[in-house]
Amino acid sequence: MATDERLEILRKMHELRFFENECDRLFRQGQVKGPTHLYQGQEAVSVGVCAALRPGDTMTCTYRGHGATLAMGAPLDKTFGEIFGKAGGLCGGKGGSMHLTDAGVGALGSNAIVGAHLPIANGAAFAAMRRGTGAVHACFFGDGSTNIGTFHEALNLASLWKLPVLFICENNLYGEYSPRALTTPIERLADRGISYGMNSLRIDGNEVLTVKEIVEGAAERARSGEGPTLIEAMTYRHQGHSRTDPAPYRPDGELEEWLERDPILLLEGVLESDGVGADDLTRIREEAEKAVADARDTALAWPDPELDERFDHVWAS
Amino acid sequence: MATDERLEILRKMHELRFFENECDRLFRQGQVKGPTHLYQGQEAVSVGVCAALRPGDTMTCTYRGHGATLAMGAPLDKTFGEIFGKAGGLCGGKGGSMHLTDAGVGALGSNAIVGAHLPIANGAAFAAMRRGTGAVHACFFGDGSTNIGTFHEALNLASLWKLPVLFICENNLYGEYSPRALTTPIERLADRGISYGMNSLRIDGNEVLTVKEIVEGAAERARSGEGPTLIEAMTYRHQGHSRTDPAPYRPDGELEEWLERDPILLLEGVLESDGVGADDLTRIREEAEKAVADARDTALAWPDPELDERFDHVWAS
Amino acid sequence: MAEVTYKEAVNRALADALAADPDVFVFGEDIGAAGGVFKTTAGLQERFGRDRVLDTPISEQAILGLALGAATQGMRPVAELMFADFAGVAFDQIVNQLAKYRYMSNGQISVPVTIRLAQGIGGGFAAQHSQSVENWFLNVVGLKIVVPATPADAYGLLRAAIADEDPVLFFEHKGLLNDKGQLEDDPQPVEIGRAAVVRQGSDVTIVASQLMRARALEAAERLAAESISVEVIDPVTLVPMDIATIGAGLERTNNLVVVQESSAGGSWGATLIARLIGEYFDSFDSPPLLLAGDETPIPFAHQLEQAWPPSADRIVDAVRGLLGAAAPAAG
Amino acid sequence: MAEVTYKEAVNRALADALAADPDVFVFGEDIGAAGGVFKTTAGLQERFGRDRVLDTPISEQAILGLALGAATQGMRPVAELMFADFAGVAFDQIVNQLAKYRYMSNGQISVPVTIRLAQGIGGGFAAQHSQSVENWFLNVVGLKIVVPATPADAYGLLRAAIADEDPVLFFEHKGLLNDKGQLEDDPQPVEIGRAAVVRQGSDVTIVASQLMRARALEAAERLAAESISVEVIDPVTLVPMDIATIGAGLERTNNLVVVQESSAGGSWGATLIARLIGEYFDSFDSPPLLLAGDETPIPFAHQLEQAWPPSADRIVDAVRGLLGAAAPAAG
Ligand SMILES: Cc1ncc(C[n+]2csc(CCOP(=O)(O)OP(=O)(O)O)c2C)c(N)n1
Ligand SMILES: Cc1ncc(C[n+]2csc(CCOP(=O)(O)OP(=O)(O)O)c2C)c(N)n1
Ligand SMILES: [Mg+2]
Ligand SMILES: [Mg+2]
Repeated sequence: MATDERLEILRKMHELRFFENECDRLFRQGQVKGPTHLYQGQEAVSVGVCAALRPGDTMTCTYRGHGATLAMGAPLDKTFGEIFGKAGGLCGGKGGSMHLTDAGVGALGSNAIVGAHLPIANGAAFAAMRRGTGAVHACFFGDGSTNIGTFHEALNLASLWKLPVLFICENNLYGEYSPRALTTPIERLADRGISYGMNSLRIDGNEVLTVKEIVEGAAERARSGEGPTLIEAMTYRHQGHSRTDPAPYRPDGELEEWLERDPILLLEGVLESDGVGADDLTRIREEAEKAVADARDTALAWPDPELDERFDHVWAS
Repeated sequence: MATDERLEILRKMHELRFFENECDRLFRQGQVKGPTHLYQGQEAVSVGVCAALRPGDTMTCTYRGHGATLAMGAPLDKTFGEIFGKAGGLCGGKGGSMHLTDAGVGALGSNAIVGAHLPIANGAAFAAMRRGTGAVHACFFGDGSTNIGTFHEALNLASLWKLPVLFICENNLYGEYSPRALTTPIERLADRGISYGMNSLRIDGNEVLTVKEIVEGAAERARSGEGPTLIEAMTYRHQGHSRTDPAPYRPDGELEEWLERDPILLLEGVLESDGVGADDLTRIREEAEKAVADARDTALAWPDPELDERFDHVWAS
Repeated sequence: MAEVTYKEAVNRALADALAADPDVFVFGEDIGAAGGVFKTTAGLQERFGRDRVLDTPISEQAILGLALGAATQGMRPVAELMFADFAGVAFDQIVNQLAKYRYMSNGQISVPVTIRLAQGIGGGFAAQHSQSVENWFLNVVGLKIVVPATPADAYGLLRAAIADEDPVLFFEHKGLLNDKGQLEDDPQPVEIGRAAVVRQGSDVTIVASQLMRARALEAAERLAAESISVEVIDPVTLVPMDIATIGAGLERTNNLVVVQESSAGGSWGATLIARLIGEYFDSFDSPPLLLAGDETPIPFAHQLEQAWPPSADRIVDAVRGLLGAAAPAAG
Repeated sequence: MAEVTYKEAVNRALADALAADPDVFVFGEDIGAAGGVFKTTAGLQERFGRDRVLDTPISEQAILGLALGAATQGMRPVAELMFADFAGVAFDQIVNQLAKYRYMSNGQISVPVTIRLAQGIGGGFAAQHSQSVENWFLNVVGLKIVVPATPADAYGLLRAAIADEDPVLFFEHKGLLNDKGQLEDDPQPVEIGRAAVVRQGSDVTIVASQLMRARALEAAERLAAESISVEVIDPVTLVPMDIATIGAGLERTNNLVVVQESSAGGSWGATLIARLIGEYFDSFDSPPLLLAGDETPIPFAHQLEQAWPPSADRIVDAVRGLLGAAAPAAG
């Protein structure tokens, strides 16, 4: 992979990180209402996956979906705008943090019902298959989501019909406040692919270049009609489940260990050892930081939706 | 196992068979209304499983549940009565063929929603575990039912909490008119236990003595706190899915092959080779046939429910 | 013009929609190779192939989610729930996903999904396979709800549903599948959201859909013999409800009876009455009456099941009572 | 007598029920170690142990099914659905299983299950986490539905729900969790099925529950300044609905406004109006009014969300309009 491409990947990861830091700050200041589920620490997964996609591919994700939506290419300002509930937000303020949609870039919606988008992902993939577009669909969900019925039904059907869908399980060790062992009798979630005869693997979700490479392979399989893949990407969320969660349930030292494997640091390390200069790395980071700050200011200045706008877009006809 | 016990098992299998043959006949004559899903050919599964249970154990099953309900010990006449919609039926005519309950013998209800009783089974097992009764719960369902969400959720929770429940998958090769391969991307459904770290096995479901022995072992594990078992019992239904289905989708010769492995013939063969005389076998068969005919006549003579009875038992209080 | 059954009308609508638009596909449990448990999809897979008429696993959530996802890409999925009661196992996909998808995206994404559901009492299917579940969805904004009673409506509304940009729940009544009626040789879509005045009358307006429509008509005939003139209106669509047509009927007769198969709580009948009483308060000479199914789950035994929903007898008695009571006030 | 929050009242009811009866157990997602996302179950696991206060996987169908199965054996499960909206993913277990289990068995089996569901608008949770979903269950016979608005009712009804032999859906309103009220030192169960007259008045009866109750009371205060005397009744239980108490109120005031948070279609408000107009036709001086949430999914943006359900302003305006319109007829 060319250095430029890798620098763009780094930039995207920085953008996601700064974006979430800003959300956190603004929420804590009470400037923004509603729940929020932040993504710091998991950036390598969605950035790596989406870097492996092509125009025309589609994506669905969860309420913890700021990262995946940005990684697909949604603009920073409109994404902020939606989370701020602004008229200029991606969804005119109707969706909010848990419901980001940018159809233009293939981001078909984040979903606040655990597991609900897995069957929907199949549908987008089915359409691509029927029309022979060669597109794939990337579907993000968490470890805890693998215990709900839709996971089972969706993976079964996807495998049966060889749908071009990539099931990306972001295993961040917790579902809300519950560690995996409290809810799930097996440790390796990729093993659940056996139930569906599905190509399945567990990967290091903090190594963005690995993620990209693995997903390129899986996408290639999917595009050529060989069916879906289940990818369990091991990662960690640096924050609590949502802004009201200080995460007291974490064992001592766990966060610190994962901070050492911060996906941004890991990529910077790779780039440095490949000869990229520290100033280049700093420049990328600062540019990203500024882009995020600018987008935030832009979006904050947008007007709130008019009250009557709440009646729009219930019906198409 | 003593010969007497095995003869009682044979008697039970005959009763189930004659019972279903009678249902078939009466339905075809239009004497009985409503759908019906017959069990001929699968008798070894429920008779074998229930022979391994103890008083106090409980059971749930599907709309194809005449057999399992009788195998638990529900009386022939009241079971007929329910299917005939009689006031004296197990459920006063409110339930019918798809909803047989005989709480007194631990038959907690057949269910007409595919998969819905698997979570319910967990609950009965949970109660036994909490109260330390040592009871287990046997939950019957079909191969096609392993594709619905409740299967996944129920097996996951059962394994996690080590519930004393036996998940008996009666793999009769079809879900309604669909052969397994049309709906399920793997052939060995017992492999689905891997997703839950659950003890799982596939067995010959037409060998009643094998079924009983295997289930005794699994029940013992469950009673001693080692958790649930998934048992895939390979078997075959001699009839179509329901009375309106002539089963045109069966490959030529398939039924004939399975008829050669009729579970009643198989058990009779074992008994014969163990020295049981043909006259004893005939006597058992004829007694069963008569018991079924008598029960049928008894039940047919019962009155229909009074119209006002339909308002009873909605509420407890 | 030809005589066809309700079932044939559904089948023909599916076939015509499949033939007319490559984006249409039809899928569900046992609907392909076997042609469906009620044979409404018979022959479609032979004609249109396994790519467009698909059998699925027993996975209602996966079925409806796939429909939604494919619709986001502009396809026009027609998903079947074999029995309407099974909507329970996929309820989230209908009420939290399908109904809200467009709105949450601020109109970026349309989801032109049609869900076909076979509902209703009468087959001895007992409590879990006999419900008319149209009312489960009334409090969820974003779904159109269609309840045809005749072959012509079944055909025309199914074509309209498939062509509609919004999600439509299309309820086929199991008790009507073999009913016969006329269908044009070149039948056209029927507009969603229009009630039909199916019998003229001046003394009382009865609103009744699906299985209850014929009972209302039967009651009307019998009442005519007593010189009571009954108007019968079939709402045909429950959401959006054609208040104008029904309100106009009420203004002609000043007496209203709503007859529905399901129980009263949270029903379309109750909703309709609450709305009409608000908007047409002065048009009522007598209290509006809601005749509904019993306040129990549906029992199995034949006689109990038959007794459960309103009968023509009950309708006749109710109208007599109503007009008897209303007469003094009107006189 | 002590001042407690609604949330504390729920917590205390659970603790008292657990202490009183070894067959009671409490379970759901993150309710144990973490004490629940709304902290209604805080401290219970420490006190009663992991055998009686259990964390579950994200498996709502498994949760409710387990409750039902354990109840068949005489246990008294209290299951939590973290957000009421999640009832969608386990709807079958509620409507086709729990509601019908007793009936289908002809009374052989009782299922004394309590399901706690946190519902309601106001937290900026958007379309899938803000609904008042009580109406989804109205057309399903066999479920009691309870909607407490005060700490005392929350305590007393939760105790009654857990003691009830029938399944009860117990809706906690997220917007009321931190509301304060008085609770007896030795609080007792409150009978399910009784409405409460919470303000006397003679000109109009407003029926309002949960979040709308305080808005109705606020409107009543403001209208009192205009010499309009408003009675406010909280139905408290939606099924069975206490028609007698509400009907008696209507007979005192002859004017009725029902205020509910959710949309109108298939709602308890519409059901109540349809029933009252049938039974108390001559008691209405003016058309009964249903004030309801907008006919849209619930939007996210703060102002849009605030505008969605009826406000005290809207109630005041509606009553003014109603009485203005009614006055000539009454005079
Ligand atoms: C059907 C449903 N049940 C429960 C919830 C509440 N809930 C939201 S997030 C969450 C945990 C999900 O964990 P995981 O899948 O691991 O994703 P993560 O939050 O770690 O990204 C839960 C239980 C929900 N939104 N939907
Ligand atoms: C949720 C749900 N979906 C669909 C059906 C319709 N249905 C009844 S039986 C059946 C096939 C079940 O097959 P299997 O589990 O193999 O059991 P078998 O009938 O072979 O005993 C189907 C699809 C149903 N009753 N419930
Ligand atoms: Mg997680
Ligand atoms: Mg089968």
